[in-house]
Amino acid sequence: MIRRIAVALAGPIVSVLLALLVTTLFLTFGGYSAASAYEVMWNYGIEPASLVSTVNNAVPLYLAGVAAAFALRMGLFNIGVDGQYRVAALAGAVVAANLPLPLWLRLPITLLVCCLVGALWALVPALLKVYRGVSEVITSILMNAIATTVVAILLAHVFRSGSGQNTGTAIIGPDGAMPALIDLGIGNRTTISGFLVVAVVVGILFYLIQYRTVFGFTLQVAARSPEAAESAGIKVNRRIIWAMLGSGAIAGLIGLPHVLGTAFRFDGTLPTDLMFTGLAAALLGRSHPIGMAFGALILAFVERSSQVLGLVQLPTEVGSVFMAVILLSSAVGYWLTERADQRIALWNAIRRRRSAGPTPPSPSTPGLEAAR
Amino acid sequence: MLVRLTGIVKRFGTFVANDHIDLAVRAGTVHAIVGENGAGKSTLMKILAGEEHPDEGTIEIAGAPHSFRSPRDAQQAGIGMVHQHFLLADALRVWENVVLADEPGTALRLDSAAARRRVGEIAAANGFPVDVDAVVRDLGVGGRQRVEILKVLYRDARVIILDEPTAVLVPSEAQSLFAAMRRFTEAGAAVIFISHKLDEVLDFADDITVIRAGAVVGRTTPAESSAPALAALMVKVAMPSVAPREVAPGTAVVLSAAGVTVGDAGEVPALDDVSLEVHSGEIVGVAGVEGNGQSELLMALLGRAKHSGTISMGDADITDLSTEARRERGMAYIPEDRHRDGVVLSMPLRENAALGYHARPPVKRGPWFSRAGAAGVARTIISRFDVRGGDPSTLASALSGGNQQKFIVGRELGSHPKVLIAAHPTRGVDIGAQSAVWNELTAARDEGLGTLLISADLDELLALSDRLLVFYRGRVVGELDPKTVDAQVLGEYMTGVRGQAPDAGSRPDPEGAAA
Amino acid sequence: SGKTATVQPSADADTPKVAMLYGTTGDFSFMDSAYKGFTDAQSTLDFTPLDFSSPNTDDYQDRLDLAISQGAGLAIGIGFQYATPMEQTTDHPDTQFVAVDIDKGTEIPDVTTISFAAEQSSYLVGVAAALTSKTGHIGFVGGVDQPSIQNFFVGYEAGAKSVNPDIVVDKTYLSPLGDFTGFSDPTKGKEAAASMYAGGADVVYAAAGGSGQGVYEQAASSSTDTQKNWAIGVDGDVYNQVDESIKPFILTSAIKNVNVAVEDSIKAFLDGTLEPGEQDFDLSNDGVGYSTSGGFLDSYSDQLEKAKQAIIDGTVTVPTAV
Amino acid sequence: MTDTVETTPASAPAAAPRSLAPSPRRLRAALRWGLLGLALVIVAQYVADAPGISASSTWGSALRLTVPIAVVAIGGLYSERAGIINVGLEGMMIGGTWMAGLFGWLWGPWAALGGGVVGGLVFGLLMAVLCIEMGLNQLVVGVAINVIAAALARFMSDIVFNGVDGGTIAHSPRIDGSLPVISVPFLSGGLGTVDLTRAMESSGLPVLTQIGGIVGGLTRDVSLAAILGLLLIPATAYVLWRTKFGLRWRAAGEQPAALQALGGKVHRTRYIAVLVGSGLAGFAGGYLALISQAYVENQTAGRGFIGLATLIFGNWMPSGVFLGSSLFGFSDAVGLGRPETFRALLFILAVVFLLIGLLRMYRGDRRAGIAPLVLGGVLLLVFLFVPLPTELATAAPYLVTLAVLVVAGTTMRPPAALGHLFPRKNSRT
Ligand SMILES: Nc1ncnc2c1ncn2[C@@H]1O[C@H](COP(=O)(O)OP(=O)(O)OP(=O)(O)O)[C@@H](O)[C@H]1O
Ligand SMILES: Nc1ncnc2c1ncn2[C@@H]1O[C@H](COP(=O)(O)OP(=O)(O)OP(=O)(O)O)[C@@H](O)[C@H]1O
Ligand SMILES: [Mg+2]
Ligand SMILES: [Mg+2]
Repeated sequence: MIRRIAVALAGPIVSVLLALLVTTLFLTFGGYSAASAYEVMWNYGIEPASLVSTVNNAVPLYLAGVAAAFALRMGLFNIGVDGQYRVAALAGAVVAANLPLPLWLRLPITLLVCCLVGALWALVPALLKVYRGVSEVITSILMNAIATTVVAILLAHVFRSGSGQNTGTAIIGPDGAMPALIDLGIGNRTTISGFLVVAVVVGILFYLIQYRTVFGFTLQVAARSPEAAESAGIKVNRRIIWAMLGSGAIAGLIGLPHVLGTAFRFDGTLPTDLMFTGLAAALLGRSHPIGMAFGALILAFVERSSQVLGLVQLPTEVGSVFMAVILLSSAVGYWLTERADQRIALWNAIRRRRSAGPTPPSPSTPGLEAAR
Repeated sequence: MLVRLTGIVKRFGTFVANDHIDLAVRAGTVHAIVGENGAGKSTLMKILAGEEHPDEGTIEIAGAPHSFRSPRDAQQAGIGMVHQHFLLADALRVWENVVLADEPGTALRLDSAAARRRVGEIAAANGFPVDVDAVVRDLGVGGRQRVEILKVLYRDARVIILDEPTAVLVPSEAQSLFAAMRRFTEAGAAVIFISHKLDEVLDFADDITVIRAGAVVGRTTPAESSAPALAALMVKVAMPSVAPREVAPGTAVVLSAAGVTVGDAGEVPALDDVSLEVHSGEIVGVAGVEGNGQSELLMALLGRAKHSGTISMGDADITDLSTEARRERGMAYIPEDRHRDGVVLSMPLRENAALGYHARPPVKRGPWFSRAGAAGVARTIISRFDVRGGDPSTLASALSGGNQQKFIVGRELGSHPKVLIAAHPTRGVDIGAQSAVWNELTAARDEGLGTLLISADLDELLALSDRLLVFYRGRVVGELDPKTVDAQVLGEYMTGVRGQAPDAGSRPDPEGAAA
Repeated sequence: SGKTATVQPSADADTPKVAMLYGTTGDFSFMDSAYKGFTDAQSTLDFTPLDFSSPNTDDYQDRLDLAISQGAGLAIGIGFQYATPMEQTTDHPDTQFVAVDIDKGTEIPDVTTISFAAEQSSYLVGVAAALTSKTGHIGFVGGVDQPSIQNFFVGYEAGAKSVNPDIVVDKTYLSPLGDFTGFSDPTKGKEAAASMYAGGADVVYAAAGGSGQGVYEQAASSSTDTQKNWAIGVDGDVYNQVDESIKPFILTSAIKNVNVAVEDSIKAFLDGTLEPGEQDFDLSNDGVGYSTSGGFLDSYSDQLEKAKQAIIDGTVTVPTAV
Repeated sequence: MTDTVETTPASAPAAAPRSLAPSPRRLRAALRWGLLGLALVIVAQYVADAPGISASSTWGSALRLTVPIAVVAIGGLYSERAGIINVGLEGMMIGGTWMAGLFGWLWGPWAALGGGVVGGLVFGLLMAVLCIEMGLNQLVVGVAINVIAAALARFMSDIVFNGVDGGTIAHSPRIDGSLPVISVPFLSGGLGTVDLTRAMESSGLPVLTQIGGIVGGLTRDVSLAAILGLLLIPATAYVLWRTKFGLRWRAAGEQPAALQALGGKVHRTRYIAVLVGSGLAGFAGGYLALISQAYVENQTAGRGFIGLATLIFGNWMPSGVFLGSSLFGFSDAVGLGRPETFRALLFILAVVFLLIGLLRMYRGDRRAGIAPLVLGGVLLLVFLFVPLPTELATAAPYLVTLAVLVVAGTTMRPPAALGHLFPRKNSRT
């Protein structure tokens, strides 16, 4: 048990160390002082306001990670998360601003509408895969571009409110916005957004659905062996559709923290590249609901703390280089720790065998257990 | 001596798969190796073929010591191996699979004409009718095996290793394989041949080596031995046999098909207007050369293939029901390819025990998947059906093929089904496991289970079936009595010599019934 | 510049601190120009620069908070996106705010808002294009289909039509609203221009950031002995940025002096003369304009100056898209 | 009743075709469809009043926009045919643009192309080591390469380009000179001969004008880089189907164990394939840098992903990649042109879909006929009655590709071992 925990922790730690190492190499190569860069980043990152912002910014990354993981567990690569949340965020902004209902009704409806729209956008690749045999990767890529265009058209001709350079929808009043969860009250903007609750709920739902329900089980079977699934009465095509719908529904929420918590409207400031950062969070956390949360927090922390680099005449790209490298090193880190773990297991087995004395190989082969 | 292995030891981790094995094979002979599942036969052969490195021991070919660093080295020494699980690229053509990694032509050009010619010549010379341009995916098992053998012959092997070649072949195909083996030995080659079918071994081998738990436990020849004696050496159990039945079959029809046709419009249907009935407590055998509609029948009965005609369980028409609904009504299924259809190799036995039974208790509790429930089922299967090598948390892939098969049989029978559709239930399973599976099938039969048994193993069909249907070109061409039919007649039905009335259709052929 | 991080930049600096909050440089127009203003100011004026750059589109507020917490006496936000955060940050007694490129007519308490009349400069290059065109057919390549870019087109078209009411004005946007690849895809810029030149246009105005490079290249490569094609640049004086071989094809550039705005604000702040309120950069104060490098417009300078004067005088009102 | 049992396509995309040259039958079919297409283009031009649809500029643009997508997709084909999923194409392409900027600035346009290859190779090597040697998840590595390439390009630009003449953090100094352009003699004015097609195009006579425009656009002033890029397609087809390496390459992606059992070197084959593929992706980046005569940040603009989509669209076949990328390039060119050109394209699509639908109905395949009929009908209605928002044109290539997928819907058959780790034998202790 202790070993399992150690192994689980060793992966991320080794990853971060590796990432630090590689980033240091780059910085040194570029003629910068890595140590001072890290110091500045760390000092800024652990300020209360930064930590709060890290938590808040981790939420969309986490949602993106869960959305990607939901499809990945069915063996589908939903590269269309970007498009799904873009369309959904627009719908959410319109609903939240215009629905004449009190907050406690308006908010859940907004969330629901976003899920629905995201799921609908994901339905296109799912249907094409099932009925036309077209890989979801290609349709998702196309749907992303189409989402941008559709949103642009809707925004320009239908939902735009106001004039000037701002192309946003109508402002969402307090009756539509996400209320704060807690206000730590330790300076400027130290409120944790209510979306933290949404993220936790989504994480729990993800865990229950994927790991605990019969439905999740059938998804796993369909992903690993479609033939066995069909023979067992599991309709693979339906699982594909459900998995994409689920992934799209979660993806639909990604843009909302920004819409309901930062900009209070849908406009050009909606972050556009959350898909890959979210995927990175998912990979860092090995698609596990808790692991992904840590992944998202680490990435959000790096993102936030690298904002300060410009202050000390360091290129802010260091942050993105670090995030990119951490993504890779997370895979390498897990690889290293797994290898080490196997070695240790083998040594242990051999040592146990030696200490047990030179027994002849038992004919009734419990050998495999021994090797494990 | 063409091949001499001395003191071969192979360890996997701490487990010893081969324990000081000595083996000598003479040129011009067929040398059989027998042993139970997991005895270490395949491992030994992989060592000889250069795919595994022995931890200890020496390999001599024609008197010269060899140390193989890769399969390529072994091939150059004249050793070729046909694997138990075929190693073929499905999407490539026959000739491409054969010449792979040893192609004629220059660096910048593969001489495909020469390659195809050469492969065609070898095929013709050895009596293998294969279309060299066919895509392997479109070939049946027999065809694939011929491609595997062609790969070996193409590389001028003097030692040809066949790992359980007949497990997947119907008798006629097996016969032609044995004929080919003879031709190889007459040409001076040696054939090493692994099989769980002892009668074959006794009929065709010149020498026999018995392996148990990684060590040689006996060397003999067919003349000096017998099937029971070999079996005793191998596993210390009796030959599988079936006690004559004591309970009479029931009269209620539990499964029936009427006019079932499977096929694309405009093409010759793969399954053509088949009607059949299975009664409670009855085992109906389906004989036929592979590819004559058996797979399609399975898929149609299971609800996985589009078909016309009607299928019923008991009185209920289930034609339009999904696989899931059919299974819920008590249809159990032992698939033809256990790795593809039967288990999910990367999942533990616990999850595999739930496969197909996930929609009912004890696995399903409300919307939840009960791991405890599934583990309980797995544990029951493991203990009741003597599945060795794992507990509920073991991955299915860690089980040997025989034990995987026992697990599947246990899972399907453990659910107390009304109808069992069983395809090749003992394929590649050692005789110990085989007799266990047979016993389970007959015990379930005696409790009233109606079974449709599809098998390529005629002994199995004859031993277990109450009635025998013969499939040829997607049609039922004969209904025979397994107690009276002789292999000759059965073979003639299976190859279409007999029973091909223009529309024999579903009606049992009178002549066949008389035979 | 020193590449070593000064760990606590604010610790011992006794000169006033000026923070610039912006996206990332390298957009070939707006941000680069602002950044130039910031660095130019550093070389002539005495203050401690705080450089807050971020590629993200959702942390404007963060950057502003950071500037305040670092004790900046002046925070210059580049981009209209700073209007909202600056409006919402009401409590900043020690920090003065400047928001650059805000819509004309936006009033934010305690904030200096600077707007640019880009449509006016575009009008003038439109006049220049119509005067130069021999085919009566000109074009416009916009990077992203958004109001700030549409504004360039509206002015350009109006200017061209004021000279030749029958002139044909093609327009293409390289990417839709919200997709910023249109600002950095010279390949598409080049093909869009190619299609216009081949269709008979002989002057193409590129308001497309980095994609403009493709338009300039295409102007040069599509010109023949009989047919000379022109390109018009944007924001800075493109004539001075491109290669020698391209210079003969750069008719003019519509200039938007973001750098001047930044530098002037800093200067005013240091002098203590920076006042909250609106500042309009337009033709009247040379906040926007057109370039004459290369001398290709020498023969039309009278008409151009007349048009410019008419706008300054208010006899001509240039339409706007923002 | 479900029919999930995958029907295998008649032609297996991994088996070598009997002949690389198309059979007379297929040639005739191609000719028929080509003529029909030409007729449609002519009709569409007049119906939509869109000279752009057959203008040489549109077709020339189409060709130039096709090349980078085709080349990067072919690059993906190399690695995926060997069994390594390549989501990192975009990153390799970015590496290509950056190195091309550096090499081109220092040593001119040819070096830029070479630099592109080098830039791709850097990331190809990374992918090869991580995926083949260490067996890391290929999706992860691909995604990581995309992120790293983008970050590194900017970081390195800051160090290398920023401050030197004409370079910025987002822009390399200019690549002086460009690769020669070629026109076909007597057809489009090559070698100082007459420019027949230009004369035809400006003749104003129906049919002649259009043929002149199309042929002229495809043959006039084609850059050597584009020709090189397009030649990669048949060259790849040749290597894939007709060389020893090609056979092993396909086997490595289909059933590596079979290759290894016969003594082939799976890892070496995969290394070569991934490296060549990454080099080609980098080449595509170099091509882009040559067009803009400099490295420009983000100039790949997602083309790596489009290449990936094209690769799948083309069912991992060189010919399919060619078809897919030309479709994409052509609609892109049309989208960049005047609005009525886009409408003309809509008209063509509508008619083609309607024809396909009717043909399928006539052949008795009703279900397959519905989708194209409906889609064609809708497009026709849109063409006739709906004023299209200009924004739609920028999405033209995506919409067209999606529509074609809806109608055609091939059953994709990826290489069987795609994404599967193949561990080195005996690497376990
Ligand atoms: N790669 C491996 N790693 C670990 N253990 C292995 C490996 N291959 C084989 N073994 C062990 O060696 C034993 C012998 O396996 P082998 O495949 O030789 O059996 P076999 O005699 O061919 O059985 P069967 O009759 O079922 O084919 C197995 O039971 C297994 O425990
Ligand atoms: N990598 C591995 N690690 C542990 N055990 C392995 C490994 N590979 C194979 N084995 C073991 O080797 C044994 C034999 O494997 P193999 O695939 O040859 O099975 P088999 O019994 O011959 O199969 P079948 O009877 O289906 O033909 C299995 O029991 C399996 O547990
Ligand atoms: Mg074996
Ligand atoms: Mg076996």
